[in-house]
Amino acid sequence: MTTAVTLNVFYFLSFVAIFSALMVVFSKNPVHSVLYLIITFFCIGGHYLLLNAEFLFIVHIIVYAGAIMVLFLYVIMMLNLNKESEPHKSTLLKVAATICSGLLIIVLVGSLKGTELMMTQQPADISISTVKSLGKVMFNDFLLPFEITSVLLLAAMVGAIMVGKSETAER
Amino acid sequence: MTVFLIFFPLLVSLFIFLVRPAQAKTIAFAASVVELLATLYITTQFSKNELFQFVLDVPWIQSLGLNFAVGIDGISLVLVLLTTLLVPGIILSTRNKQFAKPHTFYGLVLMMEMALVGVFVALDGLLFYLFWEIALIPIYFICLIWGGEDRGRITLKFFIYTLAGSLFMLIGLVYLYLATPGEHTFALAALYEAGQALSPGEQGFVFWLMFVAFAIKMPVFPFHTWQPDTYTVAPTQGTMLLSGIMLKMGIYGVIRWLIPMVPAGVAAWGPTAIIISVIGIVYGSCIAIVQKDFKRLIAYSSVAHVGLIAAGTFTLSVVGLQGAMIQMVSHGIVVFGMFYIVDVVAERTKTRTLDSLGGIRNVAPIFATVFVIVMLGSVALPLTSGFVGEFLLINSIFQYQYVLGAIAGLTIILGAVYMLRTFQKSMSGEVNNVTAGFADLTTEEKWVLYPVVVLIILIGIYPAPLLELSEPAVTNLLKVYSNLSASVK
Amino acid sequence: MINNIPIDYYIWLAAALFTIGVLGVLYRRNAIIIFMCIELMLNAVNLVMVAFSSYLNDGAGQVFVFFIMAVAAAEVGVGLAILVLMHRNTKTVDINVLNRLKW
Amino acid sequence: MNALFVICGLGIAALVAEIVNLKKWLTAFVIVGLVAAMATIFIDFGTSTMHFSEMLQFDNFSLAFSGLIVVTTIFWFWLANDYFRLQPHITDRTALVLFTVAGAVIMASFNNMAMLFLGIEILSISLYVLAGSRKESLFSTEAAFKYFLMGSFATGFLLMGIALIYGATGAFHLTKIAEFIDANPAGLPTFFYAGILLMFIGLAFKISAVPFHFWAPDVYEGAPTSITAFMSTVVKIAALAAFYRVFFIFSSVDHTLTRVIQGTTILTLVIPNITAVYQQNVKRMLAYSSVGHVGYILLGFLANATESANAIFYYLCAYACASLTAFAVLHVIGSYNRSTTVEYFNGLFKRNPILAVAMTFALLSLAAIPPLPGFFGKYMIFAMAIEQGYTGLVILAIITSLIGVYYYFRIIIAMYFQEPSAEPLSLGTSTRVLLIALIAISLILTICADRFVGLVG
Amino acid sequence: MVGAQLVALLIPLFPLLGFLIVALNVKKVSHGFASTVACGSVLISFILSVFAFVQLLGGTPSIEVTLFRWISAGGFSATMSFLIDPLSSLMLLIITGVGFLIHVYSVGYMHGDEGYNRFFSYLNLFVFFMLLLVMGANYLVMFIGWEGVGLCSYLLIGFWFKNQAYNDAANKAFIMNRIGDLGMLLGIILIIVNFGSIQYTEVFPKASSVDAGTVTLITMLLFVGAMGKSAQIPLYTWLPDAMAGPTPVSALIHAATMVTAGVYMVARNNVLYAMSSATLEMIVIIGLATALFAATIALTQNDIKKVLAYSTVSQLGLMFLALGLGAFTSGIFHMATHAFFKALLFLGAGSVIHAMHHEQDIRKMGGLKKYLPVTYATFLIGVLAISGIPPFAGFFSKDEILASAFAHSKVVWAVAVIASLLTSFYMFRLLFLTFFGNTRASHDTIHHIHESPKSITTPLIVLAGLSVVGGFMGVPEALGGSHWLSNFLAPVFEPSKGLIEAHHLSHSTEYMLMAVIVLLTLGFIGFAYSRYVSKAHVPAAEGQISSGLQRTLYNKYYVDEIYDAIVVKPLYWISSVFDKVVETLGIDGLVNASGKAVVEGSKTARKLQTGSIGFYIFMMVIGIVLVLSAVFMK
Repeated sequence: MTTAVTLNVFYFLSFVAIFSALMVVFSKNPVHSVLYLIITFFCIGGHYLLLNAEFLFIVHIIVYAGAIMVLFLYVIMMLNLNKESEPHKSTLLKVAATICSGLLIIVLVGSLKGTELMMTQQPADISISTVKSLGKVMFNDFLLPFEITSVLLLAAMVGAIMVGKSETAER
Repeated sequence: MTVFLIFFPLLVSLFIFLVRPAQAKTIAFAASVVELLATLYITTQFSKNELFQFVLDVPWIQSLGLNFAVGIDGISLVLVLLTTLLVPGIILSTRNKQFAKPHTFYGLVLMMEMALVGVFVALDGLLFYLFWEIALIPIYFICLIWGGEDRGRITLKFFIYTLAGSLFMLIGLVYLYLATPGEHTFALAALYEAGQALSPGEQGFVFWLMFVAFAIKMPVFPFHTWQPDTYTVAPTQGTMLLSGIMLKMGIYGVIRWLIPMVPAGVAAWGPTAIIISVIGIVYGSCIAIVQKDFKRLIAYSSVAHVGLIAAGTFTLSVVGLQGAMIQMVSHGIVVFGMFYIVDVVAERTKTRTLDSLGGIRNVAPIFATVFVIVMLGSVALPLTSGFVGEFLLINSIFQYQYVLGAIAGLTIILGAVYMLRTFQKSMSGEVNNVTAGFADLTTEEKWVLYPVVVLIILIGIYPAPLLELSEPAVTNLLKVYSNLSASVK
Repeated sequence: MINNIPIDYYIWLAAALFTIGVLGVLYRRNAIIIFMCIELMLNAVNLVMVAFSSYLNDGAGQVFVFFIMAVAAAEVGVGLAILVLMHRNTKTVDINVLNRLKW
Repeated sequence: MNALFVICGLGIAALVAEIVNLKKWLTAFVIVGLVAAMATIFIDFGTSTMHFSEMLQFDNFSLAFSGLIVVTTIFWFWLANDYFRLQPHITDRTALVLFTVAGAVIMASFNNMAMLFLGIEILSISLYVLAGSRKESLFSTEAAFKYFLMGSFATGFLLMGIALIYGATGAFHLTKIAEFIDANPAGLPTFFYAGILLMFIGLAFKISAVPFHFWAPDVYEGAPTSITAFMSTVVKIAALAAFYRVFFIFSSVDHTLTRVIQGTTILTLVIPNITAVYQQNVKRMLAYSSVGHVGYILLGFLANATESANAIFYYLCAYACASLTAFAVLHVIGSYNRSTTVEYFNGLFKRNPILAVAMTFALLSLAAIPPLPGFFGKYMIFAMAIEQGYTGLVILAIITSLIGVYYYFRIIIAMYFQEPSAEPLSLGTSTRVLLIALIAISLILTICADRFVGLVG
Repeated sequence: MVGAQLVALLIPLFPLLGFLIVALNVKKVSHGFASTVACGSVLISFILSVFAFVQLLGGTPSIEVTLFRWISAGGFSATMSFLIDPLSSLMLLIITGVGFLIHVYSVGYMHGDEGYNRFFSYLNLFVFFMLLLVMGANYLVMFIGWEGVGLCSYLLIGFWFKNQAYNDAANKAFIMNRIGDLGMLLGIILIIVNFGSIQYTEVFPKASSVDAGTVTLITMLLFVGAMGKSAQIPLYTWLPDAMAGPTPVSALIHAATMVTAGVYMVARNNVLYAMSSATLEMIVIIGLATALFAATIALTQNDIKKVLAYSTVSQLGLMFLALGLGAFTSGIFHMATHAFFKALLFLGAGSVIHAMHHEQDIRKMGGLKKYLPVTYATFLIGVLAISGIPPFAGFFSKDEILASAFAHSKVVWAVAVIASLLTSFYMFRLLFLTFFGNTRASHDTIHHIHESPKSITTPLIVLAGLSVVGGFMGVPEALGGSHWLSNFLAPVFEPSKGLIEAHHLSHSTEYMLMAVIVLLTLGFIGFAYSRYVSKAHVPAAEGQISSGLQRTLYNKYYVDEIYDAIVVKPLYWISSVFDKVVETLGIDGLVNASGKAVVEGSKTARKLQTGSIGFYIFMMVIGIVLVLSAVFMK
């Protein structure tokens, strides 16, 4: 694809991502928020593709759109919050919130300068983001984190069970 | 030997804490007597012309430059003598009073003795600071557990107030410590050296950091407000420890850890110190005049006296320092006697309000006579210990500056005013229903008070030995001072 | 073809998403939405991470993203469990109901 | 390294114990295991090794801190044993605690941002659950929820920070980042600094530095007392270790960071100490005080990042010892009467002298009264700060610690001065022994201070 | 010589021993034993003093002993050392002699008092300190005595301590003396500063080397001490109140010995005083003023002892006048004679009071001479002596003073004469009201009146004798005498001779003066006789004093009230201000306020912890923004 096209794609994706992200925040109905969030995730996935991280794209879609968001939906259904159940928040707070985050983005963007100083890149090779190379990195350098993640997940599992399980069984 | 002086009381107190023997008092008393004997032995072995003797210097926490360095020179010895002399009396002064948890009480008293001796013999800055603080803990608990009403608030005020001061002193010490050349150390000599090297400005800074601590401890006006309340609520023994010995820590700190340490600072700010001390003299005496509570009155009189001592010390003359030394001893003994008398009165009449007393002379002549003598010691009548000190002190202040000397001299008059008033209100006149059944001194009380009387008169007539004990140390100290201040100028 | 999109674009985009996430956290009182916004923030991080990794030709960044995803999943698991527990106790997911612990 | 394996193994073993039904032996077994871990640390001590392609670095620093963490955990198991006895899910809880410890060890020894991240997450996720582990109590739940929500929020910033730093330096390894910084001191992009600050935010949350501390008092109060004890000792140590490891590298590069840390330090010194004064609930008061202590440690780090490791380590030793003692007493009080307000300490000296004395030691040490270890800790930090010319901050710190004395001594006054409000509590032998042991340790810390100060090197 | 030194040591030692023996067994020993020991010890030291006196007459210039080093610090060092030269030996004789008589007197006077032993122990202690005062070879030893006698006077004034009024008097005496003592102490210190020593023998020779201004300051300060001790304006008010003590005390301490310490001190330092004319002028003025002032007050007093007290003050005024004029010998001379007759008068008064069962108001007396012949006779002699009727003791000494006054300036002379005339008037007023006319006492008192026992009368008689012949130790050349006393004291006053211009009156002038004074005196006596015997006028009771002047005099010019208003009240006021305001609200208030501030701060600060997650996160984000904005601050 030509530069122009990629750029347009980029703009499109970014626009949709930001728009739906905003909708996540502002839509009254939680279910809608979830759906908007899923859209955002897809857009981000799109960006991954633009960045030649196809494998990551796949994982991303599976994990987020496939697992996490489903979990959210599930909980929402379970606690049936799928209505404008949220009590109204005072406008003052809303204004304050907006101002705060406005300031935040200003300082963020302001402080994210200086990319020109980044190390000059050798010609891009697509290979780094292939499953093979990623696997290499993962299982050579990042072996220990990988293992430790298992502990993490185990802990999370135990914890979740502990929290979820009702006491009465034991008593 | 010095080490024995420090750790013997500690061990005994631990023994009393843990084993909780029935005869806590007896054991504590015996221990304190042993301590006294040990000190006397040291005094006999002490050679007047050398400076530090019985020195021990072993590293403790090198990473902090903290060594366990202790030693005794004339100045220390006099104060250690005072301490070890008073503590047995303090233990005896409980008389037949039944404390809750006696072992805790006597244990704390001995621990206090340990800390006080430590303060007077420490030759390492941080060690000195440690003992200085450790001394605070037992006295705090003595006052908190066995004190009078509202003690919770008052003792906390006392603790925080003094702690505040000493933390500033800590900054000062660290400041000097970091100024020590080469491998940092808290050794006395090194700190002197470091202090000497500092610029006058820095020295003034350090001076105030440390002076505040000492001033609060003494306490001199206007850092004294913790003192009357604390003296009043503390149990008599606590008050004796506070006024008899702890107060001297402040003066000692000035003499040993301030004057030679930051000569230029002292030269620059000493006059200010003298002035506030002199103000304190008049101020304390005046307030003492209108006090209703016997104990509180003595507390304020103590403010006045210590003001005089402080002023004399800062004249930086041999006369002044010697006067301070002798007056510390004298004041320790006198004030001990005074508080003991207060305690006797309070215990028998269940009140300390002067107006409700009176006529005790009729029923307890011996007691009254003892009171008179102690009182004379306090108003510095010649041939009592008080006179020697006050004469030298006023002498030094007057030589330093005529007007200040004259004002400081007012203590002679005002002291007479409030003391005679006290005596008249409590002892003279007709007996009333409060004092009617006042029993005269018991044998045990005589055993405490007679030595006090004897000492007051003895020191008053023949103070030479004590003076000679500290003279070389003092002279040397001032020589160091003058050299340093000269070298800075 | 990556190189013709400046890295700054990605950083700005990520910053925007991140801030929107923060905004959501500040803006909403519904615990679930807040969770989702936090997830959004994490995704912003992922995005910038991937961008960097491909601009630096370094796989480590992408691997790191895997870990973030895994952790995010775990976190959501536990988090939702706690949320359910809370809902069981208070019958609501409004965060401002939870202010018994204060002062 | 081995210690880490041992601990993870123990965690899994604890889960297995559920199946093979060894519950009653579990605690003992765990303690033995932890002792073993301690032993391995002893053996490794003095060596400095990288593991798994420089993911973990076990130098004296990490070994010392891991050791401190493990020992603290051992004592914690001792004081909290009834937390397991009285409630269900022994095995799960034990396992979670052990995983937390594993996370803590990782945080003390990571050399790679990924490990830092994972360590923090293991620790946090387990803690979220533990904090909420008294499910019948709404406070517990609320604590868990608050902790979780704000924790994951902070994680976002941490990750953003990591990402930016990665972008700037192209590395996750602390060592590589350090090299990179040395290599081109001038050419560091702005967003690299932003990354540092974002990471600072993330970690400041973990060490509960003001203004990122708001969760701490609430969570500490809401969580079961024993878990609070765990959080305010083990977790805090780990967090501070991680904090030190990260910013030790960045301390050289950049002045915005020092400025920020200065501000945080001042706030962290003032606000919690002031707030603690008015607390009636001792548990909550201790929570504030533990936030306050972070201020002093930050001061030390600020004064001299490279040298302060020793001071911070000793400070943490003293702090851990003291607060374990305090929480042990608190635990006893709390377990007898459901609340822990000051009134419940009234006349404790007359009722249970041992408790009162132990508490006194703890409080005096926390208030930095000589000769207790707390004093030496503060002293070292102050000395360093003065040496670096932070005299003003030191004076502030002194004032705050005086305020500290004020609130600590309210308890002492209650214990010694107030009249007993209740019957003496009956103490188990193990509690007595524990208290005496802790007092002994605090004395050892004083007398052999040199041994501990030198450890980190 | 060694013998002499031993004597010098023993003189103060015996009274001390006597004190210790009695005091330590005050409860155990019998009254008889106590009094014996007391009198005995004083008697012995009297004999010893006589011995020392003889030694001096035998040509020994002076006796010096040094016991031990007392206080020493740095360069300064004070020794415990004694010096007996003519001056001090004269004092010794008076103190021990008169002291002994008064001891004997007390045996009878204090008979049956519960504090009998205590009384004698105090008396002995007093004698001891008094001896230290006069024998001290340096200022500090003198200061010991100086303060010691103050203490004893305090103890003895408040001897009957059940009566708080007496205690007040005692406190007043002690504190006023203390004021003087402070001045004295400072003076001594100043001497140390300038002379580097406090030994008389070292100070006086150097005197010329010190500049006059300093000497003036020194002498002024020392004189402040004298004011206090010797009851001069403005510090005299304690003396009349001091009459609260038993009469022997008044006689010994407040007439014969202690109050003359000031005179002794000035005479002792004659060199220094001679050097500073300013001080001398001041002394003249103060002495003169005191003499007149006290005399006028004495005119209207009705308490027999009060009258004597004021006359004492006035006589002391005369002595200081003499000293101020540089006539040191005359001052000492008058002091000696005054010791005799004033002691006599007090003891006589004591005898009257004793007889009247402690009635002291002369308005309730009268016509006593037939009941108390001995007392009357001796009292009469005393009165004649004090009035300066030749050839009684007072005549010579007073005449000398007036003569030198005349030589100095007519005005001074005139005032002094007035004072002495007034003296004779009120003394005779006292005499007449007490012993003449018909008695005004109630019947049962009359019933019990009887002459006092031997132990009381004997001392009276002896003192009467002394008052008659005492004057002959200093008969001036004018009357063909050789003035033995001045020759005897000459070595002491030698150094100051040169410094003061000696003015000599021609004998004719002297005769003239004497005649004038004696005649005037007789005139006043006549006036008194006509008023109080012929007209039998009796002073009115408090209520109906007619003229304002009289009331003023009767109330002693309201001086006590004035002092109370300008010194005492302000002191208490400022003290309570310190206590209530400065202390409580000011300093301590500040301290407590800081504590309060922290608590209040905490109350507000905890509001920050609202408990709502939303708020927390808000704060966090604000924090974050701030932190990140740090990036731009480079």
